[in-house]
This record gives sequence, structure tokens and C-alpha cells, in this order.
Amino acid sequence: MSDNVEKYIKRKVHKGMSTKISQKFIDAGLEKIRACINCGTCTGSCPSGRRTAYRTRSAIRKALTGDESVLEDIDIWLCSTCYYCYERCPRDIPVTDLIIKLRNIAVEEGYILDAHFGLATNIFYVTGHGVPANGEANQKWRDLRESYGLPPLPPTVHMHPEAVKECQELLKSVGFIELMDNAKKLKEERAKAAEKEKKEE
Amino acid sequence: MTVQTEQETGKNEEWEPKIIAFLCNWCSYAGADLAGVSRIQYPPNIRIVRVPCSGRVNPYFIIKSLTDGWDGVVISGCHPGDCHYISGNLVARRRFAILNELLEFFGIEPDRVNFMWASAAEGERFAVLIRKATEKVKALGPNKKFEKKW
Amino acid sequence: MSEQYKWRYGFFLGCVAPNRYPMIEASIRAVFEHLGAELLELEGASCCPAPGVFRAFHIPSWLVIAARNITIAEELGVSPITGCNGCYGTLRDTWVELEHDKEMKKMVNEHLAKVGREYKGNMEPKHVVQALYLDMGIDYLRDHVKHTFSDLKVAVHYGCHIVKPSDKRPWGGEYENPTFLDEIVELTGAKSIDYKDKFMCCGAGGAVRTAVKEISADFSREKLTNIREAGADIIINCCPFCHLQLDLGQMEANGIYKDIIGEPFKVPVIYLTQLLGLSFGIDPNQLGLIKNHELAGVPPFISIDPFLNIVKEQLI
Amino acid sequence: MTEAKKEAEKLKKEIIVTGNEKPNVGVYVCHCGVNIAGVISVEDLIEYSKTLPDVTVARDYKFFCADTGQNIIKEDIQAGLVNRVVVAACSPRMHEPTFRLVLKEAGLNQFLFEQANIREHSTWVHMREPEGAYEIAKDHVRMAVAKARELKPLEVKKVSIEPTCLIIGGGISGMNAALDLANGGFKVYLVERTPTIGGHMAQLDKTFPTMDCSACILTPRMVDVARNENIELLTYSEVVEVTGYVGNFEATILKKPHYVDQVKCNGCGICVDYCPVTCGNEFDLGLASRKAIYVPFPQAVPGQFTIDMDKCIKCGICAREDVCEPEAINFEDEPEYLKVKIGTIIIATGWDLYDPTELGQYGFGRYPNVITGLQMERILSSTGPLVGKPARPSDLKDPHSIAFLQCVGSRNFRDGGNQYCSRVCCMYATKQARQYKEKHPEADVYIFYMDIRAFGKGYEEFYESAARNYGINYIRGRIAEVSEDEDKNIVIRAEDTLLQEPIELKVNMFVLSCGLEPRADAGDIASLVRIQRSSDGFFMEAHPKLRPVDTLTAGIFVAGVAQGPKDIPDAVAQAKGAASSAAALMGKGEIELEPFFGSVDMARCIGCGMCVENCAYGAIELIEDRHFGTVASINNALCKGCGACSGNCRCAAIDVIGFTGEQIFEIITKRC
Repeated sequence: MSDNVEKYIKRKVHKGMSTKISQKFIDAGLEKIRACINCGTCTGSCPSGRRTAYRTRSAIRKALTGDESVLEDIDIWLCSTCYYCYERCPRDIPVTDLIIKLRNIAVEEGYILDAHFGLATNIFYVTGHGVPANGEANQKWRDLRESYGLPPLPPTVHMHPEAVKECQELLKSVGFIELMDNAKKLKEERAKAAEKEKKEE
Repeated sequence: MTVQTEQETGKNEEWEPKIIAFLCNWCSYAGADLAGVSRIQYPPNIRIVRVPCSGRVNPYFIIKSLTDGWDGVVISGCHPGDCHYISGNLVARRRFAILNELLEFFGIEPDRVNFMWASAAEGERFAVLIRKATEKVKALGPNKKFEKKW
Repeated sequence: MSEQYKWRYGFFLGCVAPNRYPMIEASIRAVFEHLGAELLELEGASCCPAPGVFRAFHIPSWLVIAARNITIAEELGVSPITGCNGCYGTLRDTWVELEHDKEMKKMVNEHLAKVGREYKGNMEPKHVVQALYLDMGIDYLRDHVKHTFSDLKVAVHYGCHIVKPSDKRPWGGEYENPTFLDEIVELTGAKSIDYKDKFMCCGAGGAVRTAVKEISADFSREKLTNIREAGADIIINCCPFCHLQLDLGQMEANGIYKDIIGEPFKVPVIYLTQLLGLSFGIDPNQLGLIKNHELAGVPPFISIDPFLNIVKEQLI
Repeated sequence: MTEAKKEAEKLKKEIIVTGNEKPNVGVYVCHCGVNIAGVISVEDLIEYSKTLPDVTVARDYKFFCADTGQNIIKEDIQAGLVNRVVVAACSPRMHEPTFRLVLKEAGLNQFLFEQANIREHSTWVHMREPEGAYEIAKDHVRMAVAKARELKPLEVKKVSIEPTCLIIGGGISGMNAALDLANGGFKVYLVERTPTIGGHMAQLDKTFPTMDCSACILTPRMVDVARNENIELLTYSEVVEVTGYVGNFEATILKKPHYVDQVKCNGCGICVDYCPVTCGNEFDLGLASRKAIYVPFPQAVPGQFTIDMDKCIKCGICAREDVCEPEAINFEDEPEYLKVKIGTIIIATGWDLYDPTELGQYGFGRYPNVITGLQMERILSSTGPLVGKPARPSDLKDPHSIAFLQCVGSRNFRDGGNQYCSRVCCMYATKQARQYKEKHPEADVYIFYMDIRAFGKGYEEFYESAARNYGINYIRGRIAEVSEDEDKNIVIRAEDTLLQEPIELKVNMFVLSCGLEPRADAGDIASLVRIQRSSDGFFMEAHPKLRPVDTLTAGIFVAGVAQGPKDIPDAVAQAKGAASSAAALMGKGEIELEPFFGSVDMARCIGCGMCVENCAYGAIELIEDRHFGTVASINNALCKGCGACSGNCRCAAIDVIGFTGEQIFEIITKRC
């Protein structure tokens, strides 16, 4: 087959529905997802969809029909959680909550962006802040605080190393670290498999 | 009685209460019918008796039910203002407010007797109320207050 | 409660305000002190954690850390108060969700017990704007106004999580056209101008900024285009992360989308309490409006001098 | 009569039951197809039934309500095997009348029947717990047998029926019901609360799918109603009280003061030219104005004028001799109350339009060029404020582009929304779009929809033609939000769900196809006549399939949108159905009622009078009896058999026939 013809052929036929993803919504008490009439109010309300490939309704539809590509694509991470879809859905489906849950499922399956993974494990877990001001690299922010008459570090975890430990203990206890380790493992495995496939080709 | 043996062997969790429900013909009985037509599921703990109006339910029916070993009683009528017989449900409400105190005097947990409203259109509500009443009675355990101890 | 204070709150700082935009923290402290509201420190509080990021990774972790933060305020017997829409979203959603989901509350407390904490849920998390508008009230605020800025045209930016999800917010379910922030802004004599898609998101939240900064910048580009077309002098907002996105993001958008934008945006971004403080007669130094450092690469990235020039006359 | 029936008739002998002989109970367990037999074992239930006291026969059959099933019961009765019948099947509210008739036809007193509900109350609500369902079925059969053993033969109560119908609501449904009944020879009181009949249909310009002019088919009917000598038309009136029962209701009707003598007024309308007060016209939904003295619209029936006293400044100009020559103005006019006796009531109170203000994203009330579908009717109407030259409200210019949004307020599961489909909006939007295209073929017309529901006769063809012949653009997607540009145009954001892409579209005018809602005061009407409402707020029919115009209260019927959203053909069909049901009832002259009354045991009664206080019908009085002293006495003609007296009787002296204490005690007593 010549390359030219190859690009016109797309042998993709949906083989019915799978409840693999939707069952997780139902277990989490989000069974309203099944009441969707695909009216598109969510997509139409979405400020992200006006500039990206993210289509709220399509993501929900994929979740409902069990199309796992929704977990792989970056699209669901482009929702800015502005909650318009949640507010306007005529079927009273908590759309934004569904997208958040969908991200949870994606992370479980090892689909997490490097930037997000780093933020979670290298910054938040280590410092207790999402945007920290401690450490050498952040000297200018402490100086800035002082220039406005504030102490160099705020009385948060930054002033309380024992509080950082406490947060870390909680994150371990609730399974966050395990989740992140697992996500990393799955991600690496997937990367290796992809590389192998490439080599074989 | 099988219930007793289960009690004695400590199988408390498997015990299911039996509740007698007096439903007025015009609202609640029809509401229970609607729950059926809509296939709304609720736990199989109630036995339904049709009465013309909640006002028909004599307090003696309730006492008799409890002394005869029913674990709970439900009386359900039309919403206030919607009574098919103008005010029978209000007569009933006044009566059962007083009965509640009497039950306590008898040493019967008032939660065994549940008075409620459900209209002919409220199949879903009927099921919810029955679920709640069943839970309440279940929490109290078997009604043995009137059982003769040999 | 000490005699001189009418209200008392636990000041939940979050991350962006104390660690990147300390002028916001300074102005909130100054304005609350001025209004007779005491802000207690929530010692050892962490990141809220951010609702678009950590909640998106693992909902239970998000709830547990958020509940821990609330317990710090509970121990002091005060409501946690935050000037950040994101922190507000996390703390308030947690508070509402744990109120409704007893199972989840049990789970959270099982984990908290391991560090000797218990979440009760008896302290309502509040936003700075909520305290100003609902606790203190417009009339109380009006009594403190000293200077009015009638020449000032303001584009009010609410942000998302202060009003939505509306079933978990104290504004009576209104989310399409809330007015509380405009009402507070207009106390200062400034005019809140209408602009297209006024309630649109800044683009920073929901983990988008961390994921693809360019997309966040494109949100801001659209928002700023509408603001510029409407002829606003400044943007007033009530969230440090929106503030960052509209200030730093403004600069980024000017770079990334310069072909679309043309003349670069230069709309000063001012936090609500900075404007309010000026109007109350508080020293601009205390409100973080005067730069007295030589640091590079720190905010404000968009000069606020045009704003100071407009209000200067009225301040004298 | 068929041969079989003749044969059965010949066989039939009357079975005399005194109530004192040994009861022989027959238990008949119905499979109801798989509805019952698919969940529980009917065989086991039969075996169980045979163990119950006095049960002589226990049989099962696929459908006992069917002819063959009925015959099984009849044969057992005729054979002398049973003299009490228990059918374990569906709800007695479904088939009790059927089986009573079976007994009657078999020569047995019809009240020796008891139905055990093992479908609605067992196999349907516990289909996932068959064991529990079986236990309940057993208990319900046992309880029914217990009651059956205590049943006594009773005679039906016959009461005469007043051949008069009260119809509440003078829209297209109420008018049609009134005309049918009046033409059938019955007297009708037609009560309408506004100053004119005609209802919402009078506001419409054309009707789908035939596009015939609404006024042309409506106004002649309005005149017919006014002229019909059997119809007493009471406009600007409201029913304030209804007492009594089927056949013998009494209604009190408030005739609100018109402040214009309705006899003297000749409808010349000169007063209108002089009246200085201008206010919004309800009929034109605020798109036009009227004066304080007004008729709602020129073709109103009756055509006499009314003064809106909320708006009137009492300047007195209209009362001047040179203004009102017939001297009809009467500022001293007083409300009048009219009491009427009626046999039946038809409720045809219609609907309100959903108010889209709360859907803030659509800008209704904020942007002048966002209007409702009903306002669009007035804008399109040749009798409307723009005399059929449609324009948009902000500047009265022809809109070159219009967008309609469907399902506004409908299929909405949020608080304040209506969960149901309103059934008319797809078609009325299509109709309005076509009407607009007829006048302005060059205009762009969009209909944003979720599903097009074109279910009626000729509707699908109408929709197809709108797309094919008129070029109306149907876009599948619900509009998410709108904004207004500087020229008062509306900018729409939505998703074209079939393209899966967001769209942004600028139009000159935006029409919200709002759904139909129950009247805001439907709850008051329901309380007034004591009928039920479904969860959607509309009045509830007795049975969704078989008794669609009856209510649960005998003698009261519903018609039109008051019962649920429907289009004009369906509303009229239902009105005619209600009229024929009312006529069928009144035509007999008398009706049979269940003989369920309170009954006093004078030996026990101490004459405390508690029952007298609790009786809502004034059916009980205290009398002096020669033997028993002061005792309660019940008037069967007034008694409805509710049992409030018995429920409260401190010395258990009052019983309720049909639901006696003895029967209920038998039910309660556990004997298994």
C-alpha cells in the first residue's frame, strides 16, 4: 500500500460501550453522568474550548462510553475549573466534578504531566507550599516580603518544619505517595514500551 | 418462632422488621401504587392495609398491632390541606400527637410508630419515607415489649 | 476577643499571596486592622491544597490536607479567612462536602487522628470579600471611606471560585451576574465598567497554568482585550492567583501573542484591599503600593503608576 | 348477545348470602403475565393459601381480569364452592370495579370481594428481592382472607345527580367542553377569571401544522359559547368554594366588580379614548399598552368594558355623560357571590408560561431583543401591536437574523426548572420560524434544539418542510450563554454538537421557546376541589391510560393543559373526553356509591359528641333515644365514610361499614 492511500484509511469502528470508566463515577456517587442528553451547554460555556481541543461534552461522552483515549489526551487538563458547565447543565450533572474525577482516574492509570508530577512531589510534598518562598533560590521573594514590612517567611509551614512533617505523614497515610509512585511506574513502563515499538519498526 | 431463634443465636443482623402500614385510599395508597408502577424499590418490610382515610385509624389499631407483635406501624395520609375528606388527616394528626406520649408511658419507643404524608403523585417520596421508617424500626430491634416470658 | 476588635478571623495565607505577591497580604492586614477585625495567624498552615491541581490528582488527599488546615482555625475558635479564590474553593468545598458526606468525614478524621487532629466542621471558611460584604456590610464600609476616586474606571474581575459552585457559596445561588464586588468597588467612588465576558476565567486555575502556560496566557489575552476595549483604567480583583495571571500573565501574553495584541497591554492590576485601603485613608506604603526595593523580576510586572497618578489628586 | 353469554345468563342463579353462614373463601392468584409470576412462585402461594382458614378453593391463572379468568371465578361461585372472593393481583384501584362486577354477574353480592395487592405493593417494588416479595404476597393474601371472612353483603347507595356542570377556565378546552355538554342538553356554568374567554389560544397568530389562523377558528367558538342558552358565562369570576360530592356539589362563585354595568355597556369604546391612564397590556405581554378601562382585545367575548381598579385614578372622565352615553360606569360596583348546585365539575384552568428570568445566561429582562415564544406570537400576529409586521423590540427594525432556543425551562433537572418536555415548543418555534421566513425569505433563521419532537399528525412533515422549503437552520446544541453588542444584537455561544465544535453567532433577535407550566395557583385549585396534582404540578388523572380525564375525586374531570402540556388538538380531544365522561355520569340521573358509612352502636355510645366535632360533613348529630338516651346518629345521605368519627370514638361505639374494626383487627392479628 502506498503512503498516500494509507493516510486516508482509518479502520476505527466503535465496538459498543464499556462501563470501565463510568462505573467509577457511579461508585463515587456521580451517577448523574448517565442523565446527559448531549446538549452541549458545557462545551458551549467552556472558555478553554474556545482556544483548545478540549471538548467538555465529548470528554464526558467518552467517559460514559468507555473510550479510554480521554484519559491519555492532555485535553482534560486544559479545563480551568471555571464551573460554568457545572452551573448551567440542565440535567444537574456536576460536570466540573466529573472532569476532576476523570483526572483522578487518569492519574491512577499513570497519565500525569511531568510538570504536575514535579509540583506534587518535588515542591508541595517537600515544602508544604505549592509556591514556596524558602530555600536559596527564593531569596528575592523573602526580600520582597521584607520590603513591604512583612517578616521574611510567613507563619505557615515555612516557619514550622514539624508541620511539613505532619503533612507528609498525612499524605503517606492517605495513599498519595503510593499513588504518585504507581503513576510514575506506569508512565515509565509505557514510555519503555513505546520506545521498544519504535525500535522494532 | 423463627425470629426468636435467630435472636437467640445472636444473628441480629439478619433480622428484618415487619411493619404494618395503614394507608389512606386517596393519597398514600395511590402513592404506594405509583411507587409500584414506577418500579421504585424499597425494602420488603411493610404490609399494607387500605383504609378510607388516615382519620379512620383508631389508636387502638396501633396498640393492637404492637401488642400482636408487629415491629412497627406506619400511618400515612394526604398532605395537610389535601385530604379527600376535607380534614380527616388533621384529625388523625392531632390524635397521634397525643398517642405518642401515651406510647412512651407504655414504655414503647415512639419511633416504632411513624405518621407521615404522601400524595398520590409521590411514589418516590413514599419509598423514601418507608426506607426511613424501616431503618428507624430496625435500629430499635424486635418488638418484644408485649411478649409473654415463659 | 480584645475590646478594640469587632471581628476575629484566622488568616489563611495560602501560597501566592505571601510568597509571590506580599503586597496583597500587607494590604489585607492593613485594611482589616483599620476596620476593627483581628486576624489571628494560622501557625503551620500549608498549601490549601490547590483545587485544580491536588484535587485533580487525588480527591481524598486534597480533603485531608484541607481539613488539616481548617482544624488549625478550629483550635483557635475562629473562621479561617482567605483572600484567595483558590484557597476559598478548597476550604469551603471541603467544609460543605464533609458536612454532607459523613463517610468521607469519618475517613478524613481517621487520617487526621494519626497526627493528633480532629476535624469538626464548626468553623465556616470565609473569603475576605465575604467578610467585608456579609459580616461587616456595605454601610459599615461606607462609614470608613475618606477619599473617593470619581475619575477611576475599573474593570472588576471576580474570578471563578468566589462565586462558583454557587450551591457551595454564600451568595444566594447567584452566579451569572453577581454584584457584590462591584458594590464594594463603587464605595470608593470609582466606576465599575461593564465589559464583554466580565465573569470569564483568568485562565490560571485548574492546573492549566502549570500544564500549558501559553493557554493561560491566551485566556488572559482575551480577557484583557475586552477590558481594554471597554476603556478601563485598572483591573480590581480579589484573588492572588488571578492577580498573578493578569499581571505576570499580561506580560507573558504581550510576548507570546504580540502579533494578535498589537500595542502591548499595560493595565495596572490592583487587589481589592489595596484600592479600599487608599479610599479609607490608609498609608499607601502599608498597602504595598509603593515600591521601596531594588529587586529585579518581582511584581508588579505591569506598572501601577498610571493608577497612582489617577488617584493622587484625590488623596491630597 | 353471544351464545356463550346467553348460556351463562341461563346458568346464573342468585347466591343468597346472609353473612351468618360459614364463609367459603376462594383465593385466585393472578400471574399477571410475568409481572407477578416472574418474581414469585404462584404455585407456592396457592399451596400456602390452601392452608388458610375457610379457604375452599385456591386457583391461579394468567390473567384473572380477562374474560376466561373472570369465568373461572364465576363458575366457582355458581357451583356453590365459594361465597367470599379474594383475588391476589394488582391494586384494587385498578381492578376492584372489574371483580365486583364479576361477583354481581355471578349472582353474588359484589361487596363480598377483597383484593390482595401483590403486584404494585410486592412484586413490582421488590423485584430485586423475590424472597421478600413472596413473604409480602403471603401476608397480603392472608390479610385479605382474614378480611374476606368478615365481609357482609351490602346494598349500594344510590343518589340523584344534578344535570349541571361547572367548568373552571374559559380557554379552548373549557369552551369546547362547555359546548359539547350544552349541546347535549346539560346546563353549564363556565367560569373564567379574566374579562374574556378565549384563553392563550387568542394570543396565537397561527396554529401548527396547518397554519390556519388561530382567531379564525377560535372567535366563532367564543361567540357560540356566549350565545348558547344552556351556558351561563361567568367571566371575570372565580370559584371560591366547592362543597358536596359527586352529583351534588355546591359551588360559590365570586363575580368580581367590573365597575362598568355589563348590561348597559354597549362596547363602543369611547371611554378608552378619554381614559388618561396607560399601562402594560397583559394580552400583548407588555409589548403594547392599554388603558385602565379596557377590553383585553377587540374580539373579546363578552365585549363589555372593565375598569382595572389597581390602575384607575378615579378621575371620573369615563363616567361623564358625553363620554359614556349609556351611563354604564359604576364606581360603586360591588363583588357578588353566586351559589350554584352542580353535578359535575371540569377543571380546564390551562397554563402559565415558564419565566426565563432566572436563567441569567440568556439575558431575558436585561437585553430588549431577547423575548419569549409567546411574545414572538404577538410580534408575528396580525392582531398584535405590530399588526403583522414583525420587528425587534429595541428599535422596531426588521431582524435579518433570528435564533430560537428550545427547551427553555424544560427537560431541566435543576431547582426551578421543569423536568418534563412541554410538547408544543418544537412545533411552535418551527411555526414561528416559518411565519417569519414567509415574510422575510432573505432572513437567517436558526433553531437551536436538543431533539426535535414532531410526534403529532402532520408534524414530522411540517418540520421537514420547514427545513427543506424554508431553509430554516436547525442546529443541534443548547445555547450556553448570550451577550449583547453595542447595536443591541445578541451574540450567542453554543456547541454544534453534531460538529463537536463551539460556535459563536450574532443575531438580531433571540427567541426563548419557553415551556408550559402549571398555573401558579394550581395548588389552590387542587385544594378547592380536593383533587391531586402529579409531581410536575399539573392536575393528576385517575389513571394515565384508562382514565385520562377523570380525577381521583368522583364527578371531577380535567381537560387541557391543566392536566399536562399538550397542543390544541390534544387539549380539545381531552375536553371532549371530559365532557362525554361528565355527560355519561349525569345522563343516568342517579349514581351508585359505595355503601361505606359510619354506623353507631347505640348501646355503647355515651353521647359525648366528639364525633360531631370531627365530622367534616355535618353528618352526625346527637339525638335522644327512647332506650339509649343521648346518642350519636349518622345521616347516611351526608356521610362519606371517611371514618374520622370512628377513629376518635372513645367507647368504640362507631364503626365504618366496609372497613369495620372487626375486619381490621382480623387483618392485624398475626396468624401465621
